[in-house]
Amino acid sequence: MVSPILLIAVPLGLAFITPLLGLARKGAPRYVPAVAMLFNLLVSVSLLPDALRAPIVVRTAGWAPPFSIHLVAGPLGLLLSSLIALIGLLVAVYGMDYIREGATTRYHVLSILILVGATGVVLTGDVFNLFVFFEILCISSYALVAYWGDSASVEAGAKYLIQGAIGSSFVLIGIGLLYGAFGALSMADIAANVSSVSSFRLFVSLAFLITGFGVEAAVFPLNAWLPDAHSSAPSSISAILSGIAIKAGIYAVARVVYTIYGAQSILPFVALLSVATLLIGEMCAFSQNDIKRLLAYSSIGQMGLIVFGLAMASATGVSAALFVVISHALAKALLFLASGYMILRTGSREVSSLNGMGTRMPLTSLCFTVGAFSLVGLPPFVGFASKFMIVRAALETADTFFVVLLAIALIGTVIEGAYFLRIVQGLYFKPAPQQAREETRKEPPLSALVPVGVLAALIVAVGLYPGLVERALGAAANDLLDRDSYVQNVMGD
Amino acid sequence: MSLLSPSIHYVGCFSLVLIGLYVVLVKPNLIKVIIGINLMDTGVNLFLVTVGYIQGGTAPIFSEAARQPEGMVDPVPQALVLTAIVIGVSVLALALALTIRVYGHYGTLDLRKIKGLRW
Amino acid sequence: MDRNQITKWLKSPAKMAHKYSLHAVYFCTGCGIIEIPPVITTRWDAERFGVLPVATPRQGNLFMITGYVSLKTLKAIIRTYEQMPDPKYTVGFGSCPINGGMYWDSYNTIKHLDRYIPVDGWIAGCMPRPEAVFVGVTHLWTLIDKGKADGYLRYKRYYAAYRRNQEMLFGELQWPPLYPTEAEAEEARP
Amino acid sequence: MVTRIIQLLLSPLIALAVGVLFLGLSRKIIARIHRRYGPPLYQPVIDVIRMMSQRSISHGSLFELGVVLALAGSLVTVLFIPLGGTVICRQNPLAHGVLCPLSSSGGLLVVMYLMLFGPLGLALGAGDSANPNASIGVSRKLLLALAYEVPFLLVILAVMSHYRTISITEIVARQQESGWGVLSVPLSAVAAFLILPAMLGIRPFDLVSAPQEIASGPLAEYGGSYLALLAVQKGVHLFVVIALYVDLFLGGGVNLATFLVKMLVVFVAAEMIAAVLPRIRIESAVRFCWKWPTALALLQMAITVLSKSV
Amino acid sequence: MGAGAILTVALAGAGLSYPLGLLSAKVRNVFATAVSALLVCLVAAAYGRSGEHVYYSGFLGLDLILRTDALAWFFAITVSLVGCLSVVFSLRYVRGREKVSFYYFALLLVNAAMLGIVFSGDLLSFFIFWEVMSWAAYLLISYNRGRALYAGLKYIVMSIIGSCAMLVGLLSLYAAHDTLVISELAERIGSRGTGFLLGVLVAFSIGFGIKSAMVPLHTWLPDAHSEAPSPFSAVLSGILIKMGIYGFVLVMYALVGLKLLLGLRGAWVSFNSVLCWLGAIGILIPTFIAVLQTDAKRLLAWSSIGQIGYIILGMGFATSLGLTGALFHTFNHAVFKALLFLAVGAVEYRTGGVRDLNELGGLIKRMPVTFACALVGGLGLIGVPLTSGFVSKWLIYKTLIAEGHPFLALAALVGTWGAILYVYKLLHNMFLGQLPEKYAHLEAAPFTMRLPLVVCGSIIILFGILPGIPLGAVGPIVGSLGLEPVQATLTGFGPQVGPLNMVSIFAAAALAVLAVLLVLRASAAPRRVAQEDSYAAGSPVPAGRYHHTVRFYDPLEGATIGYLRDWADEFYTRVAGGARGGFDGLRRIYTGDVRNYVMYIVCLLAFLIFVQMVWHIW
Repeated sequence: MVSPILLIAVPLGLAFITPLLGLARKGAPRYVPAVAMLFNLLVSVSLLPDALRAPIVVRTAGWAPPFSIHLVAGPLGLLLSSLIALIGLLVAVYGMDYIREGATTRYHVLSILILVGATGVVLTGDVFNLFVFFEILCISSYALVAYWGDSASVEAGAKYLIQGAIGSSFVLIGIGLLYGAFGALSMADIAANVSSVSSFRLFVSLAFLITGFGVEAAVFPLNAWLPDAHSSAPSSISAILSGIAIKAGIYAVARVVYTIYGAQSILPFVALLSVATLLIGEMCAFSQNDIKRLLAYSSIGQMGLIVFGLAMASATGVSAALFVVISHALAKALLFLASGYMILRTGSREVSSLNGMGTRMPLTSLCFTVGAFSLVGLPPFVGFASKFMIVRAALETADTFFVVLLAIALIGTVIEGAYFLRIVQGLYFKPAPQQAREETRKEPPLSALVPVGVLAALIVAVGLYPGLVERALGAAANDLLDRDSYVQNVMGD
Repeated sequence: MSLLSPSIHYVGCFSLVLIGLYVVLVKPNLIKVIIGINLMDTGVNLFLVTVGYIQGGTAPIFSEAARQPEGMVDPVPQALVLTAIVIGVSVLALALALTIRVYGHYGTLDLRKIKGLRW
Repeated sequence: MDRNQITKWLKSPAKMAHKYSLHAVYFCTGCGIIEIPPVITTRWDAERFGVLPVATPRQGNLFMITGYVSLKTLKAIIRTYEQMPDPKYTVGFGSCPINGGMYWDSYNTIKHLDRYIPVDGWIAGCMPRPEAVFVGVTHLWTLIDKGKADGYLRYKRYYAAYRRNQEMLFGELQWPPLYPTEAEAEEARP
Repeated sequence: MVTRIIQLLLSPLIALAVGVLFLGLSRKIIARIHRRYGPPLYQPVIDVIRMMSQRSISHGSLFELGVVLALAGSLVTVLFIPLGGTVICRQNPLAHGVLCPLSSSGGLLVVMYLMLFGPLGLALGAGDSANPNASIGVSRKLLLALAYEVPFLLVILAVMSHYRTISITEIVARQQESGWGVLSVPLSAVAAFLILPAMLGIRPFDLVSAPQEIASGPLAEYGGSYLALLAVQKGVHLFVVIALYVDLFLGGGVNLATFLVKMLVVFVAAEMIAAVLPRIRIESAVRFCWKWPTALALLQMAITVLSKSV
Repeated sequence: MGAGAILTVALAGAGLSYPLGLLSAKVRNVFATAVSALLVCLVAAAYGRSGEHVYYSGFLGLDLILRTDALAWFFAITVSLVGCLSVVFSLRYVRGREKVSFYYFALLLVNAAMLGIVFSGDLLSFFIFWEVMSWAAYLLISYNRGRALYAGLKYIVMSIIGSCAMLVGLLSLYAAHDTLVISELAERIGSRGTGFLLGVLVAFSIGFGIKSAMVPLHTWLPDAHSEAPSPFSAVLSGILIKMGIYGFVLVMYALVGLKLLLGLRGAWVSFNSVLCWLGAIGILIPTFIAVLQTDAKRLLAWSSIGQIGYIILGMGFATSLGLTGALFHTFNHAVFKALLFLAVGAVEYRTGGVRDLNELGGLIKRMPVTFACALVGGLGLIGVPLTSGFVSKWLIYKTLIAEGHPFLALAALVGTWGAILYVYKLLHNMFLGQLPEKYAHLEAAPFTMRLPLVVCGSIIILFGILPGIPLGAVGPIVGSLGLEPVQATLTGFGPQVGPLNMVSIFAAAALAVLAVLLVLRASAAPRRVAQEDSYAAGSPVPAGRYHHTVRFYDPLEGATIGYLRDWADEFYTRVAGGARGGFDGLRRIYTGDVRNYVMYIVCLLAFLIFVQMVWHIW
């Protein structure tokens, strides 16, 4: 059996030898991310069946968990790391041709680092290590957001950086408080002792951690950086940020709330926040005119849905939320990747510039449509299954509070339908802008078509046969909710 | 080692954090904001060190056999702080680099004028 | 009804019905029409003879041209006449349709109406009194009885001539011929 | 079977004869009220014969078909209306002297729908005549129908609710047992009488075929035999409407003679009102129909519904 | 097995039509026609079958089931018939336009999804097919571009609202009873209180009401029906909105059941009566709005809303007579509305897209078959005797009178008069009157367009004279829903329902027509005249400019136009406009100044701590 630590070590090593490869052969670096992520994908998927039986705990330096830095490759971690590797692989393939200008080698290094950071976040079992991986993720994304170097991306990068830095400081304060209280950094260890400390002091640390990680998770009102960053980054990076980075943030928040603190009682409050996030995201997206910004706001809305599912604190709710994580990662990555070449083609990010794309880039438009339909939640795409699960979970709580929130959340779905389907109409049924009338049909290069097509195929496949992920979802939800067995597994022997 | 014990260390580091936060919230100059972030970072690092510090403790090195672990300061926070400082420095470097680019594009560092992205 | 009447009814009901059901199209071209309201209302009550004004030429069988006929009006008169279903009877009312009357020297008034459409009878006078109208109607009855009110047949028979007269006046007519003219008939005959 | 066939032939013939007679009567009545001598009673017959002998024009097959539809529809309607006679056996009114050949094939609802054929056929034919006067006339006709149909439906519904049946024979039978409808649903009877001129198309509601404004409206292009048939249709329609009134409110007739007498009374009353009124405009007609008759009929219906539910 | 095979054929047909279209247009056309015709045959062959079987076990932990029974068959035959006719009609209609393969794909997909809906044995597959139908229809509505885009968007947004409500409803049922299989739900449904049941029914009613365009949820329909391509308008109006009716029947009768349904009443109102009154309002107001329309398809669209009112009115009464009438009227309306939309489509096709009622006229001279069929359809819509529409409307009226609701009956009957007004306006303004000069040399509609029209027309007449044929199929449905089936004979009804004998009416009418025709033959043969030869006070008539259409019902318009507005639509539009403004304002919280953003972060932190201090949430 391969050790999960390779999931971090190998890409990290590859990231650092990439510049050297670049020195040796000019075109080489652009293949490295794909290789790294292919490796990660294979390893995570092969580990997943084992993890479903029992989490794989990896200790470094031979110390037992409370003292060492350790990795916990549970069902949730490996599920997410597979997702990260999958999206990462597709984006890496896409990035081969998409990134032509600028410091390409550094782009590839940083893109690996983002993914490594995200993988680390979902696999680690140590709070401070979580912070470190988080910073790897954040810092490389600050840099990548500013990759194009034009005024918008630089500004977005700077703003993202400022907010991210504040968030990191908060996380650090929270970790400090935790360490002060328990003298330990292992999540399992803290979780085992959490009830032994008076609640207010703990709550302050919880508040700091939620707020700090929440910045990356884009929960309202911490999400102001998101539309800027997602819209200004290169589309491949937008796909990673939207598909993976914020999921890592939400994973961190969930781990903190569920596993470390077991703070189920603050969840109604989180549910309120989530519905606010959802509505604000969808409403802002509705009146957007910039396609990437629109997609970014829509991500906020979807995050609201995920947090809503998580806030139900029931097995069905959490697994529904994780299903939304998967469906949103697939669909949003698809949308960003597809729109990337459309934007490149038209040179404009106006929604109206996508008009008539259906004849100019038919396959890309088709995939875009699949993604949009999936996000709106239309069957037979994966978005339907995930939304169906969310609604089912909310109604199964039989709690009036959640039913009312669900009704409000469904308004968000309606708004989402309105703006996405307007874009789809534009793709196929609106005349192309004047200057583009004479353009002939021209698809993006294969390196872009393949990822987009694979994503679309996955959306349809999982939508038609949700059994593909369903088992992993249940186990992952259990991983998150069942503190005792988590503690036992990690501290066990 | 109580959190709210009347310890000047905690007051000091949290005032640093608050001063930093104040600067970030109030000052419109991007450089000043970055300075504020750095002040916060420093405060947080100080706090981390303080968490592991024991009044009158010694370095956690078993140089003499008589030394008991109880008298030693906790080494873990110091390791954490080292990491945090490294991270802080890299963020600072990136921030400053971005600041230069922002100035190049906007010709100003006034955050009230750097509003190309909004809504 | 006397016995004579009944035998007539039995012999030719259509003719009798036409006699006693003269639904009139009053073509009010000039001052002549001023005498028609008394004719059809309470004072003289033409309805008791079956004479009734109708709204459109399609419904009537009596065509009364009441007053002078200017060139422009003639066009409408011809059109209206042609739209009436056969059998139909035309009566010129007053002296103007007969010979131009007081407009005898006008450049724009028709002096001989019967050159353009067949006229079965004339009621002279300027104005003819309502009594004269009744005299005209009873005269028309006798004409119908004798089969002499055959204007519509003449129109059909001599259509080419009538049409030529009309075209001499107006040039090319705006409507197609009602009956096949000689030229057309020749064309139709291979 | 033989009775049935005889009835089938008889009732349309009665309708034809009486209808045409009524047409003449109406002209005579109006003339007398206007202090004229007036045409003979059989004048419509002369007119019809005269028109049949004229060679009509045609604008197309629908132009002809419309007339056929209108007359045939009106004639068929007659078959559903009991024209006098007493019901002895409820289950089989046919065998016992009610002159209503098709009483078992529908009821009031069918009659209401069949009464559509007249206006509809005329409207279609007139539409095909491609004359704007005809179109305006049809537009007026349909609007007027809508106008009087609201109170008329209320009246019919009130009667049906009162007697809890949709069969006319049944309604007639119930009236003969327990008093006329004009006593049990008086306001409906008044409302129906108010809209009677509109349904008959006589003054003050003759705006559909107003000869002076729109050249007799739907009939503008009709002449010859078609006009003759339409005149007959008008008579039959007259007959149907008045027969319906008699059946619904005056208890039908014990036999055909009483039935016709009742019809005559209703018709003469309606004509006498018509003779002294001028023509009103379509807007006024609609406003009138939706005001007084509707209010009365609504009131009656409310009373009926309440009294039945209590 | 039958349902599975039918759905496989339908879905495979839809899926294959697109790639085939890329190969060859002709092959695709033949294929699409063949598939839709095959579907009619397959569905017809499934008559009388019943059964359930699982076709997909374990979709999100639920089993998906197909079910065949009388109700499903009745709707399936309607769907496949109208679907087939519209495909045949499309052959010429869309030839030479853009995205034809896509058009066929979407059209066949909509039909397949509708078949899926009616054959669904559980609510989840019902919902899935429902959604597929919704989005496929949205793509087709948008097909015409221009204003169609707005219509499509409006449709899909309202449709999503309805789906959300339905989703809540069906998952509430799942949460309560732990199954979504209809037959199992029907057994367990009584175990919860009436309040819960009412809530679920209201949620479903919103979904079904939006799809079936029940007032006041109808506002998507006029836009969508008028802007969609005409063959698809026929599908939309003929069968797609009937899916809402199917849903109502399914949920109200098959699922909740009669006994529970009638128990849902308060002191003053019951669920049924609310539905009935909505139906009555839906008859009255839309009918008269239809009278005022000048766009042929918009007129028909409003008329569809009115006719749906009849169906809901009949269905809402929960009596066997009413339900029979409603189901029969569902079929009838599908046929004659499809016919009318296709007829308008044929005219639109020949005149180059003109459907403004003020610009057409006299087309009977050029397209006599189209007119004749449209006339039959229009008469059916009015409900003239000897058309099938009469029998179904008669049943509905009879219900209203028998149940003692004269005011509802008044609404229904006045609606019929409104129908006369708009049907005549439609026929007159398009086909009668003066033929404009520009259309003087118009060709008749092509054969593939006339064929569906003639088929529909024959069905209307046939079932009008022999209503026993369709009523024989409706009877078992009513029986299976717990009501006593109406005793229908081949020609109408016996005395226990209220005597109605269509054949004798037909015979009498035929005799009368024959007699009148004989009289006409005896008189002189008429002389055909040209349309210019028309009475105009002796003036020559200008060719084709002598057609009275503009403000055809002027007095009515003047009197009622102030009241006959689409209040619901205005309200929704205003809400949507307000929401847009609100959304735009809300965006302003992202001010662009990073210090504000940091402030938000700090505020959340402070707020969390504050909340904990005050309320001790943890």
